Amino acid sequence: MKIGVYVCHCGGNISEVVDIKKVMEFAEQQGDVALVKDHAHMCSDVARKMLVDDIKEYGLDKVVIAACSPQFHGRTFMGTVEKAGLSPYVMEMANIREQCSWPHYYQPELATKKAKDIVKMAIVKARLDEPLEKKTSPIGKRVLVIGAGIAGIQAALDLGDAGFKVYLVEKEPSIGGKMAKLSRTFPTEDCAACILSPKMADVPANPNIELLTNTEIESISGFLGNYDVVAVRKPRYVDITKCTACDKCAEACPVVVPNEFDEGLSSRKAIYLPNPIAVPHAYVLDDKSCLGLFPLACSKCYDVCDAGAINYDEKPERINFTVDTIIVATGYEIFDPRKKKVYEFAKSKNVLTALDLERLISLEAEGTVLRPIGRRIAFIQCVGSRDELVGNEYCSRICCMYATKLSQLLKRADPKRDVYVFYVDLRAFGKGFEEYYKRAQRTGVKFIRGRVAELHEDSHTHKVRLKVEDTLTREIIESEFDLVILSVGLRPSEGTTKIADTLRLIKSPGGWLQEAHPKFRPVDTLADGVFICGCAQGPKDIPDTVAQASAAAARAIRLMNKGEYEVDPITAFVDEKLCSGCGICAGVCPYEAITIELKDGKRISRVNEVVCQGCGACVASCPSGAQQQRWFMTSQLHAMLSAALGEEV
Amino acid sequence: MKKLIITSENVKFLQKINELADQDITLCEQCGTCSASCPMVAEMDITPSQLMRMVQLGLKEVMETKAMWVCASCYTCTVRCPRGLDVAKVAEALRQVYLRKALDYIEIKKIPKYEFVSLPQIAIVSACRKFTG
Amino acid sequence: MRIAYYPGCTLKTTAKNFETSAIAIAQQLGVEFVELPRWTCCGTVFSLTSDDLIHHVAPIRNLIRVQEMVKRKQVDDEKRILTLCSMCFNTLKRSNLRVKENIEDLKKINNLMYLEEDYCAEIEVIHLLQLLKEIGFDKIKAKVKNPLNNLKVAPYYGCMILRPLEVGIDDPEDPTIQRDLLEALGAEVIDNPYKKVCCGSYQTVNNKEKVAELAFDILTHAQREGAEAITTCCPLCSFNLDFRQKEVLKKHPDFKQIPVFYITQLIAVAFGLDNKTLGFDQNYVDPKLLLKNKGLIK
Amino acid sequence: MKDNNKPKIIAFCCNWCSYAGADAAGTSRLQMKPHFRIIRSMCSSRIDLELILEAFSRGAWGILVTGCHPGDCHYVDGNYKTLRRITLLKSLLDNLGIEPQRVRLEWISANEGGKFQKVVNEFIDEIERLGPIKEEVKT
Ligand SMILES: Cc1cc2nc3c(=O)[nH]c(=O)nc-3n(C[C@H](O)[C@H](O)[C@H](O)COP(=O)(O)OP(=O)(O)OC[C@H]3O[C@@H](n4cnc5c(N)ncnc54)[C@H](O)[C@@H]3O)c2cc1C
Ligand SMILES: Cc1cc2nc3c(=O)[nH]c(=O)nc-3n(C[C@H](O)[C@H](O)[C@H](O)COP(=O)(O)OP(=O)(O)OC[C@H]3O[C@@H](n4cnc5c(N)ncnc54)[C@H](O)[C@@H]3O)c2cc1C
Ligand code: SF4
Ligand code: SF4
Ligand code: SF4
Ligand code: SF4
Ligand code: SF4
Ligand code: SF4
Ligand code: SF4
Ligand code: SF4
Repeated sequence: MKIGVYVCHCGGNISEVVDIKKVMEFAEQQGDVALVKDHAHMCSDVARKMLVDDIKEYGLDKVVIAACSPQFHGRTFMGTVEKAGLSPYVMEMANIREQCSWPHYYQPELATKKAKDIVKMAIVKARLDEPLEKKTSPIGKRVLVIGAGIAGIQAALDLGDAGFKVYLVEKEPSIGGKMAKLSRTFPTEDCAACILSPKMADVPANPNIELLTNTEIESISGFLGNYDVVAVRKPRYVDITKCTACDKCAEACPVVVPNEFDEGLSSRKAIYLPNPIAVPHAYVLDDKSCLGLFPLACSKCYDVCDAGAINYDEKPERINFTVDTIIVATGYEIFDPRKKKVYEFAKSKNVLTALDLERLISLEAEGTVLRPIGRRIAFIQCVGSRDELVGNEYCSRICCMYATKLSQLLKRADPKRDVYVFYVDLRAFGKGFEEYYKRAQRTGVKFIRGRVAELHEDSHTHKVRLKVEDTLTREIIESEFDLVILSVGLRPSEGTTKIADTLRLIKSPGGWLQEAHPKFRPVDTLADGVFICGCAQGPKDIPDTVAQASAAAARAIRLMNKGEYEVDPITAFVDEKLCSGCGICAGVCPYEAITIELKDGKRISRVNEVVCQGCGACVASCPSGAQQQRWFMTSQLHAMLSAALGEEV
Repeated sequence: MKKLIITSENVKFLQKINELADQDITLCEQCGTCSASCPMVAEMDITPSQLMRMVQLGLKEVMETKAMWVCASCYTCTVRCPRGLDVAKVAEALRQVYLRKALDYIEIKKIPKYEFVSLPQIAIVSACRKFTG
Repeated sequence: MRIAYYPGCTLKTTAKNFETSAIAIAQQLGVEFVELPRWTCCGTVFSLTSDDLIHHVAPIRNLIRVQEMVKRKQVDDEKRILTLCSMCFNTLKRSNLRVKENIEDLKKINNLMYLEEDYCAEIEVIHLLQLLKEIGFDKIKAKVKNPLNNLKVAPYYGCMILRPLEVGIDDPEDPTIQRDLLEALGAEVIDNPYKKVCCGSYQTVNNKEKVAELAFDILTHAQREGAEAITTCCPLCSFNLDFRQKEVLKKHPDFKQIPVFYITQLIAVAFGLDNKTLGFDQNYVDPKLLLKNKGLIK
Repeated sequence: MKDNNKPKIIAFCCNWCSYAGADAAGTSRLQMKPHFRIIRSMCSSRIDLELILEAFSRGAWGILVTGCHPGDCHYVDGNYKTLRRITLLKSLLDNLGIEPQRVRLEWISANEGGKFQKVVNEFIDEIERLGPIKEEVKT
């Protein structure tokens, strides 16, 4: 074995403190060291060229660079030795600048002594380094996008336009998510359906997107570049390619049930169009409310369908496909205000959620008036948010602004109305939000700072009486309203929770999907190749949702575009002879990279090296010493300990 | 204009009430839920949320207010505070600070005899416990 | 079944009718109340300050009595003590919780007492309503001979069996236990939005005007929803809602008086028990007229 | 570290936060006592009982384990594992006759050079007071 040791002066940064010569002499005495050199600037082009030449000329198989921190120039020198034909993992840096010459500036003698130890630690580690190769793994251009709210739609369109194959899976019969229900959108007040429906229409028009509606994910296995997906398409009983949306079937259908798209405020038939801008624009038969399919109890819809689109015999269909990356865009649900008993929701005719109001306003714009809205209207903020009593400590981020929107829409529609917003803190932090808040104030909406403590709907008059403290004047207000709107907060949707379990994603407090880093990897997860966006990650408005969706698409493209990706070889591996199959290691791995498998009738641990991130936790946990990590072998750590403690190695 | 100066005296007062009430009053977000929930608030000179605010700032003037004495310990505020604070306990802590100086808030002697005859025992005992040192 | 029973001072005096009616209906359901020997006043309001242990001694001493009764095999229910008065319930339960959750406090309280055995913190404090629910409203329904048909009753809960959360026996914002019980008795139950609003409690001693005002709100709201009678399960609530109607009338001459029952009195009526034992004379607003009008008593 | 009168201390630093924190101390020229040697691991959760005992048996006087602050771990929750492991280990050391304060766990982030300096200097002082591990304990 031939080890080359290079000691850097760093233009004086090191050499003014550490006696370079002594360090070189010391290095020469160490076993296997074939060459010791110094240089004023090891990172300079000249020095790195020298290094490449030396490796070739002297046949060095290990290199120690005694210079700055590996955090600073580790990658530089790994690249250099790689250029000379060696594995980048046979290069060790001895950090004698940040951790020696600089912090021990006034103790040159002790610093020199310490530098020798540090160099020796690098030499003994290098001696045991194995020439690991950076591995690559192939990756294709197929993406699964789960959930087709505005987040999923945006991500799918970006990916499809960039030439990637997208499977867009939506559990409902139509795409669009919650945004399709909204009236107008703050702060610009564009009509939600008007800006959303062209985007929805783009989805089936995109040749790269395979849209699977009415479909749920059953299982996902595998890893980056190789995720096997099993999805189940629930029967729709209507052929979307044949249906002309003529509405004859619905006219004929005798079953009337609450319409979930209108939050139950209106009704629909058992066969129905999910919503006016539905994509695919086809009817769907709801087998839970239909009079009965097996055996067939009615068939009125079938009889009137001229297009022959109805097929009562449809069965659930299992669909298998493989993708390289996954984007989760499964969105939110509104907080169920029945859990906040003091607000007597569901008991009271005139207490509605903001989403109910969104539907009322949208329908009014379309010419349908489901119920009168009244003259005196109160909005109650922070319902189900910032409230330990219901277990949600977070701020839902959007309810201040949607209340600001809805209140002024009501006020502007009828300036004689008295509209109040009872808030705790008014959070108008986005671009154009404060200006929008000011506009609401100017319109005449009254903002009163106080959390409504209780309300009650009079059983005779149906007026809602509420109690609140104006915390700025300290007056207790007891007042009656025609309508009270609960500004409900957001909760992760049931689908989000389910997918988190399927993909084993980590959840942040509140149950939202946890990003890999809150600042620098906001749409990555700790599972390689799985990205998150929109309200599945946390409450947010449409602009932020769309920005995240495009970011998630870009992050996925970044991985897939090269056709292959590098896998760091410093992974864990198992010495099968020592492994007892106890499974402790599998339990500590944060990435579930370890499985216990049967081999020749014996239980042993197996590390999936594509999944392993190299933390070493499993190594520390293994009672048998069977689990090891490359480049951080126990033998290497022991050798470094000895060197550090001044033993002969 | 009053100058706002928080001295170590104020901090000590807050800490004392925190300790007695076993609460972290600093966490009150001044939402007013307690005040609007309180059945006695109309009788109070400051509202429960104001009382919390004064303690939060360590303003000892709170001891001169009537609110803590008017509080009926009904715990409505306690079960509704979104920050999980026990306002009723804070009121009790303030009463205790007063009563422990061997002071009484009401004079039992002044209550007419005929009242005593009809009043339930628990009313008398609790009033004594709440209002006398 | 014999269960240890803590009466508290008020049930021996101004709320005697609560006790007699409760004992009478319990008998019908096969439960015998075994009164604690040498019980002392519970203190009525638990000590709220963190450093005040001395006021927990009285409640804990009463719980030690239960321990002794269990050893002497005087009761069948070996883990529990029953209370009728909501305030006693709240005080005993709260003290009990404190020592259960805090071993140090338990030790200190045990050290504060000389003549007693140590309290082991294993007793549980329950309220009569909990016991009735446990026995089963179905079973209670089966005992009804005289269903309270057409009687429109609005239950009132007050504070002490609902709050704070760790002590309460029902949802503090929407309690239903009395409703379910009264429905089993055949009554028409009126939902009073003020069923959980405080009646002013001990402020009745020095501020009866305010208490009367609260009683006025509570009672008139119930009446507005159609109630002909109120039920309570606490002597203090009962006093404030019943006796303070005198004060209410002074300020609101148009106010129509409304009888206030202990829930146990109405159960007894439904069970067809002899109303002479139920102490209707101790109620301020005479309930007998209403019951007669409804054909429930003779 | 051959000087037998001076403490010999091994500092295990995780790659992402605390090693970078040590670098930050150096970059800021924060002066430290030199009687410690750093061994880098990817995550503090790699550090186990066996390594620490090995270090003691080879003559270390004290061991400093540093990791990212709770919630900041690059590997989700490695530092919680470390915390649990070190807590357990300290009770074990007590049984072995090694003072538990010879092992210290600290959370140091990449920009907390000042904290790294303070922790190291304090720890060296403390270990210097304790002196080397008694020979009989080592075996
Ligand atoms: C009352 C109200 C008013 C609002 N007003 C505004 C406004 O004016 N301006 C604004 O910017 N924002 C507004 N918002 C916020 C806006 O609704 C959200 O920002 C946006 O809808 C988030 O989109 P998303 O795609 O992340 O989630 P969603 O719209 O919830 O979409 C998620 C989709 O995923 C599907 N899905 C879920 N789970 C699964 C699964 N397991 N498998 C397959 N599919 C699944 C769902 O069916 C749904 O279609 C408002 C919100 C509310 C409640
Ligand atoms: C006091 C304060 C505290 C903050 N704390 C936090 C915090 O705790 N957490 C948080 O998330 N955010 C915080 N922020 C916000 C954070 O600083 C910004 O979000 C972030 O720095 C924005 O980065 P940027 O790249 O967009 O802009 P900048 O950091 O402004 O970068 C813009 C760059 O462009 C260069 N540039 C400008 N014009 C030209 C030109 N014509 N040609 C070439 N170059 C040009 C500039 O020189 C500059 O380098 C804080 C901000 C402030 C003011
Ligand atoms: S290699 Fe590092 S130590 Fe050497 S000159 Fe470059 S920066 Fe300085
Ligand atoms: S009748 Fe047939 S074509 Fe017309 S909407 Fe119904 S399913 Fe579609
Ligand atoms: S078969 Fe079902 S969906 Fe069709 S008309 Fe009859 S009830 Fe309606
Ligand atoms: S956005 Fe406003 S209403 Fe919504 S939780 Fe936050 S502060 Fe409350
Ligand atoms: S090194 Fe870490 S990521 Fe890799 S298998 Fe072990 S525990 Fe899992
Ligand atoms: S902990 Fe060690 S012995 Fe146990 S299964 Fe894992 S590798 Fe094998
Ligand atoms: S309810 Fe709680 S947080 Fe709100 S003002 Fe009262 S004490 Fe403060
Ligand atoms: S406990 Fe006191 S302050 Fe709180 S609501 Fe009841 S009376 Fe008001």
